[in-house]
Amino acid sequence: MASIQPTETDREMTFGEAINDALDVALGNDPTVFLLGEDIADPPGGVVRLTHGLSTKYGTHRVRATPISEQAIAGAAIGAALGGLRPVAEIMLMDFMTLVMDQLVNHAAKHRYMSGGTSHLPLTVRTRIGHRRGAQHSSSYEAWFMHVPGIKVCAPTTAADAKGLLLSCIADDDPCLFLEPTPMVRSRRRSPVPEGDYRVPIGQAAVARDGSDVSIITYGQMTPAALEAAATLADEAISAEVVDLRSLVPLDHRTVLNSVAKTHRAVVTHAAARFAGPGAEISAMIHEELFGELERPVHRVAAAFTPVPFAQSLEQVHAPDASTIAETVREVMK
Amino acid sequence: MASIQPTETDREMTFGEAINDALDVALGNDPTVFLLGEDIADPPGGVVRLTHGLSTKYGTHRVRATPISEQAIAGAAIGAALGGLRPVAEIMLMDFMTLVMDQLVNHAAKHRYMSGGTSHLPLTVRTRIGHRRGAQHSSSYEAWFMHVPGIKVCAPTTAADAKGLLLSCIADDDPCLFLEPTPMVRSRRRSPVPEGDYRVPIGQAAVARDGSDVSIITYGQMTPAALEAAATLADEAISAEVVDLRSLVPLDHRTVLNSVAKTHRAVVTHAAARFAGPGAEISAMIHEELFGELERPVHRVAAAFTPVPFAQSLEQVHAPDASTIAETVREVMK
Amino acid sequence: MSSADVDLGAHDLPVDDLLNIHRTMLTIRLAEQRFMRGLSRGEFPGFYFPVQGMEAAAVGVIAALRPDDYYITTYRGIADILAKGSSLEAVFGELLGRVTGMSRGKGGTMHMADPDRGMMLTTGIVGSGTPIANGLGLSAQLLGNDRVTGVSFGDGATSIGALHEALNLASLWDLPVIFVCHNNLWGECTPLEGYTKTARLAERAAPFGIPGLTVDGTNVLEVYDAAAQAAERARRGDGPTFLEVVAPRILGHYFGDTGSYMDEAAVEQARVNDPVPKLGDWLVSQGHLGPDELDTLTGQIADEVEDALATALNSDMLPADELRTDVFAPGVDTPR
Amino acid sequence: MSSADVDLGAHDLPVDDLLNIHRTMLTIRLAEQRFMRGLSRGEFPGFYFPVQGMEAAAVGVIAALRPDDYYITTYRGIADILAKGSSLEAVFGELLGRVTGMSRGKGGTMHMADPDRGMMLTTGIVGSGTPIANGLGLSAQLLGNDRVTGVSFGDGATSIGALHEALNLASLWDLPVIFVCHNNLWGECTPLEGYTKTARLAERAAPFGIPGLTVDGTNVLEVYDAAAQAAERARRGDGPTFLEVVAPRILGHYFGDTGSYMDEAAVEQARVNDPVPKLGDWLVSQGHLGPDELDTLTGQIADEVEDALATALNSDMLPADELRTDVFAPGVDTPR
Ligand SMILES: Cc1ncc(C[n+]2csc(CCOP(=O)(O)OP(=O)(O)O)c2C)c(N)n1
Ligand SMILES: Cc1ncc(C[n+]2csc(CCOP(=O)(O)OP(=O)(O)O)c2C)c(N)n1
Ligand SMILES: [Mg+2]
Ligand SMILES: [Mg+2]
Repeated sequence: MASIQPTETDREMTFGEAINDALDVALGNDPTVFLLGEDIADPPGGVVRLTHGLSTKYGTHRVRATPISEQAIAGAAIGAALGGLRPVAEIMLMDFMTLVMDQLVNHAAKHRYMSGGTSHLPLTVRTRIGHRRGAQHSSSYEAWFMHVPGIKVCAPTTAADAKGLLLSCIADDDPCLFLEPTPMVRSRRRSPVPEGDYRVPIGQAAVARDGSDVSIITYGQMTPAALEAAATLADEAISAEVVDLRSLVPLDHRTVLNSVAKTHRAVVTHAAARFAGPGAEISAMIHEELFGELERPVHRVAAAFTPVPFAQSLEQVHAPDASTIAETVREVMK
Repeated sequence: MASIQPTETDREMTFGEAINDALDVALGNDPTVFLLGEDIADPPGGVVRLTHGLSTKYGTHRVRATPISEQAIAGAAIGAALGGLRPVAEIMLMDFMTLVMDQLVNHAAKHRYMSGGTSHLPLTVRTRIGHRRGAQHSSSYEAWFMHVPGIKVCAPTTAADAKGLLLSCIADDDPCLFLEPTPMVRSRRRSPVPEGDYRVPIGQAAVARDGSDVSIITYGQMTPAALEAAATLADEAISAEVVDLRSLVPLDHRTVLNSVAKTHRAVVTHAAARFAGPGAEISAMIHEELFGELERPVHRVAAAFTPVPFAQSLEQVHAPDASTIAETVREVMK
Repeated sequence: MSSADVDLGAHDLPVDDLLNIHRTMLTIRLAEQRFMRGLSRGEFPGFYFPVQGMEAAAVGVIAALRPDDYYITTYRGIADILAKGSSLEAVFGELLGRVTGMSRGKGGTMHMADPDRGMMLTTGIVGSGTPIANGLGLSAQLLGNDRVTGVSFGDGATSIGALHEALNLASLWDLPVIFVCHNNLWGECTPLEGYTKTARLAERAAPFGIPGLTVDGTNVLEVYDAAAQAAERARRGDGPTFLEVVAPRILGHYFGDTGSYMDEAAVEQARVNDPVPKLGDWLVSQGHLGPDELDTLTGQIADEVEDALATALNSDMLPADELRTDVFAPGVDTPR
Repeated sequence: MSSADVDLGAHDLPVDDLLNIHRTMLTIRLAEQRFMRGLSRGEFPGFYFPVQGMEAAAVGVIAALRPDDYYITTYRGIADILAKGSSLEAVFGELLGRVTGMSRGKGGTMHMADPDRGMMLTTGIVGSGTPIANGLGLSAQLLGNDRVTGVSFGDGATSIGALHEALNLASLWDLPVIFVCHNNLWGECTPLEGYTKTARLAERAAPFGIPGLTVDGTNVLEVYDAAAQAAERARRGDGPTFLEVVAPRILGHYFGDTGSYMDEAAVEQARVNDPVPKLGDWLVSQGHLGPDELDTLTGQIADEVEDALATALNSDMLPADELRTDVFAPGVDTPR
């Protein structure tokens, strides 16, 4: 399952097309793969059309639209995995994951351990984050799942990683949570994505931009902002390395620590709240592992500790962007 | 609402009796307070008898046994708070909180913000943690709630704090989560608890033991272990200060930082998993705020990243105890 | 076909009440049309869940309640909210995220609360309002007042577990709650028969011993009568009612959804049954309203709508320093 | 009163099957009694949820299933688990947290899984097994085999939302699932009438178009017949059944709970209807089993139980270095 580098056979795809393609490849290659979720069958093929065409191609027995019953969806995925299938469940938004915490945390994540390794659950849950539709449709709770032993968490940024990680999740023998940031899903930008059964290993970060002065650690929807900040800073002669974690569990400590050991300065940024967020673990880890090697304390640039506001005037300042990241990096470079 | 020091009118109580007393005082003083939860009415007055006698004293209209319907319980608490009451809901165990995440996170925690401050929810949810009954009855997910803007989190250790914090939660105008560690609830040890409407302010840590060499930061069920470790270490001429956080949200940064600024060394310990746990925030915060002032990196002593195992041989080594804490402190003192 | 030859049946509601009901329905219709026109024209950004076709379903229920009764609604809640007495300014303000919004713009489209009018909470989570309604009902019971709580939810919400927990608890405790199922025959892009075999959704209430009524949601008088009966039962202390109000969806799920997946004939039929002209025409046919009066009224309301929208558009959004307020009670030391 | 004069009715099950059913029920009874004796005497630490009185409810259902059918049970699952074919060694081992336990002691009392015998999962969360059962049913449907899935849950679990979501989905998809409600009339310390107004719990299935049967859970033959009918329906592809098996609780909720809050006369009546002697006596009265044979059998099983317990007690617990295994597949870099 080594990371395959994009090749001649790449195709230009949007993030959304890459997800659709991954599901298409999985359904095509493995008869035990099936999808379930609200409104995922044609029409409409998903409320944001990520599963468009798949029920037409593979049948509604394998691409199953469900009632609005998140607990039933998660439970059915667990049971189907127990029965030898590889379910890919869609929970429309992270905020609705609140409804499946019992199924996912108490049951899916703990099952391998509770069964002493005699049974396991190869299931994937896809969900969207960062939707920007007010307090109940926009939340980022990935930190919760990082804290749950037994579930892997992937948070891709690029179309290629979206495809490669999703295929890895589906082939994985453990429960995987796959996060799809709305800004990426909505983006019309295309980039090269390898054809076929392309896999990106779960648990490997990517250095999205090389740099030597400071490390910006991020994932998911914030990676583009981090890259934009790095580009701006380059003009100011600050060389920022951007580490795109891609997976939150397992977390690729090595890549993070290698980068910071080189730069001696780190900024961690995400769209989740700062307090007790993913960046807390990353900051603590860096400080603990590279004690005495840092020029400056790790800085966290994250969302305010508030529900996501609706008014644009507030929504705009709720989560970080390229300029707040750049500002913090300048601070750290002082 | 200043902290009242224990006085002549103290009564010796167990942790459980202190909770019962707090509920009794609240029901007695405020007609808008009522309790709801599974099996909380007499008999049996709660599965661990924490509400024993209260339905007999105040009536089953104010101490309401519910069906096994966690979502309905949480929802009823929210609605009753909207209607002008001060509900105190019991969710039997933290593991069952997984069933109320939508109600608590999407609705209770966000309501004040979403209503632009025109409406708020004075409600309390009590739940037990650290039950030691296998993977689905023993979990510590307090880190999740720390990451949810809009809900306060209290985690007392002593009988007096249990009473004082619970009364503060009930009187508070925001949703409060009140954690009751099973080891404390089961303990038959009695200690002085002030009579009457005793309040401990939410958001104030306590220095449970003074020391000068190292700070042990903890809360809830781990405080006794930290104190035991400190006592052992005293014999080795290591002076450990123990900070009992008591509240996780708001977190008393000042007391933590004052202690570590003095000792220059910190160990954070809890029974929740280490990775992305409460200690991650605390460690990150200490490193970020006291950069350059620490002799050694903050060490986290926490539960293994596994579901809680059943076999005693594993359960015993799953979470820290006095000896693993002491060991880590010795490490930090090197 | 026209709705002119409609027969809403006899009714003993005072004419003034009938006219008020009509005025509210027409206001909802015109406010919605105006707001969506603004969105299509790019006058302002936003998102919106249309209620066209369910004005009677909403207003019929709430007209049967008292002003001090409680209500909980959903993201598709504008009809409920205006019926419950919120001003157009407060609604538009919130839809546009302005300080003049009922929640100062912090809640927005899916989270309107107007506690002074008994509109206690709007949820964006399918089905989640129902357990909360029980709590409001319980507060009335414990405080010894006779307020009734209504909670509306879509047909799709009947697939949500929380609703069933709520029904059991409401039944057990005889709570003064009306569970109002706005059955528009669709949950997003999935038709009712695509997600359940239950023929009549009100049947779901039966095992809990809760009366389950099903009414034509395009006939506001039929809706009113059923709701009045449910409210009376609740106020008497006899407990909850499940009221299924069938009002087929006319537009897409959200503004921008063309509803291309919907059967055209069915949509056409729903248009014919459009409850707003149906009531207007009936009022005219009964002589309660002159044809000219209807036109005048329409113009008047359109002006009010325009004014309210202008007020909203002319008002500010909260300044950035309000980002961190309202998380907790004022003065609480909130994490960064 | 004695249960000797009991009439279980005529039955066309082969005598060998009847004797096997009885043997299983007796094994469950004796295993439970022995384990609880060990707990009371302090022979070993542990906790336990007794099944006394529901042996017929469990065994009657599972006897009507095939060995390769799936089952999901609860913390009160020992009868289901032994009926499904797990060994006494594997059960005792797990109850005692030993490596010889079916999950090597990691799961324990509330989390037994024996996938080789189709016992796929035990949940400690009330009601949570039901949506999972649907997934197993779906796997059979999609893989084109005709396995049936049974899932047992308590009467108290009918108050849980997830069950209703599961019923709707099972109905919609015609899943081969039997929802087995073990109605022992109590959820912990709360009696059935304390938490619902539903008179007959099987009624809950009706709105979903699912047949709801209620049977006397102390009569194993009645249970068997109903389960056989449900299994046949499921295997035919006609979908789920809700099977309410009424078997009043005889003991407390957990070992150590004296059940002081239970009505004594009702408990006494439940003892009279104890399904284990009832079946034994009936077998004797029918001439299928000599009275001596019953004694011999009892002694034999008691010995087996004793041996199995000894095996469990003599085996180790996992060493500390197994703490961190089995979180993920082997080789995954697990956080510390
Ligand atoms: C629990 C949950 N799941 C999914 C969604 C996404 N969603 C929003 S509206 C909707 C359809 C709801 O249908 P229905 O209840 O009939 O209400 P309607 O929109 O027709 O008024 C869905 C699935 C949600 N908001 N909440
Ligand atoms: C969701 C949930 N809430 C509460 C509990 C605590 N609890 C354990 S058993 C039980 C009673 C269950 O009653 P019932 O479903 O009738 O099963 P029985 O114990 O009678 O077999 C309760 C409330 C739980 N395990 N899960
Ligand atoms: Mg609908
Ligand atoms: Mg029971």
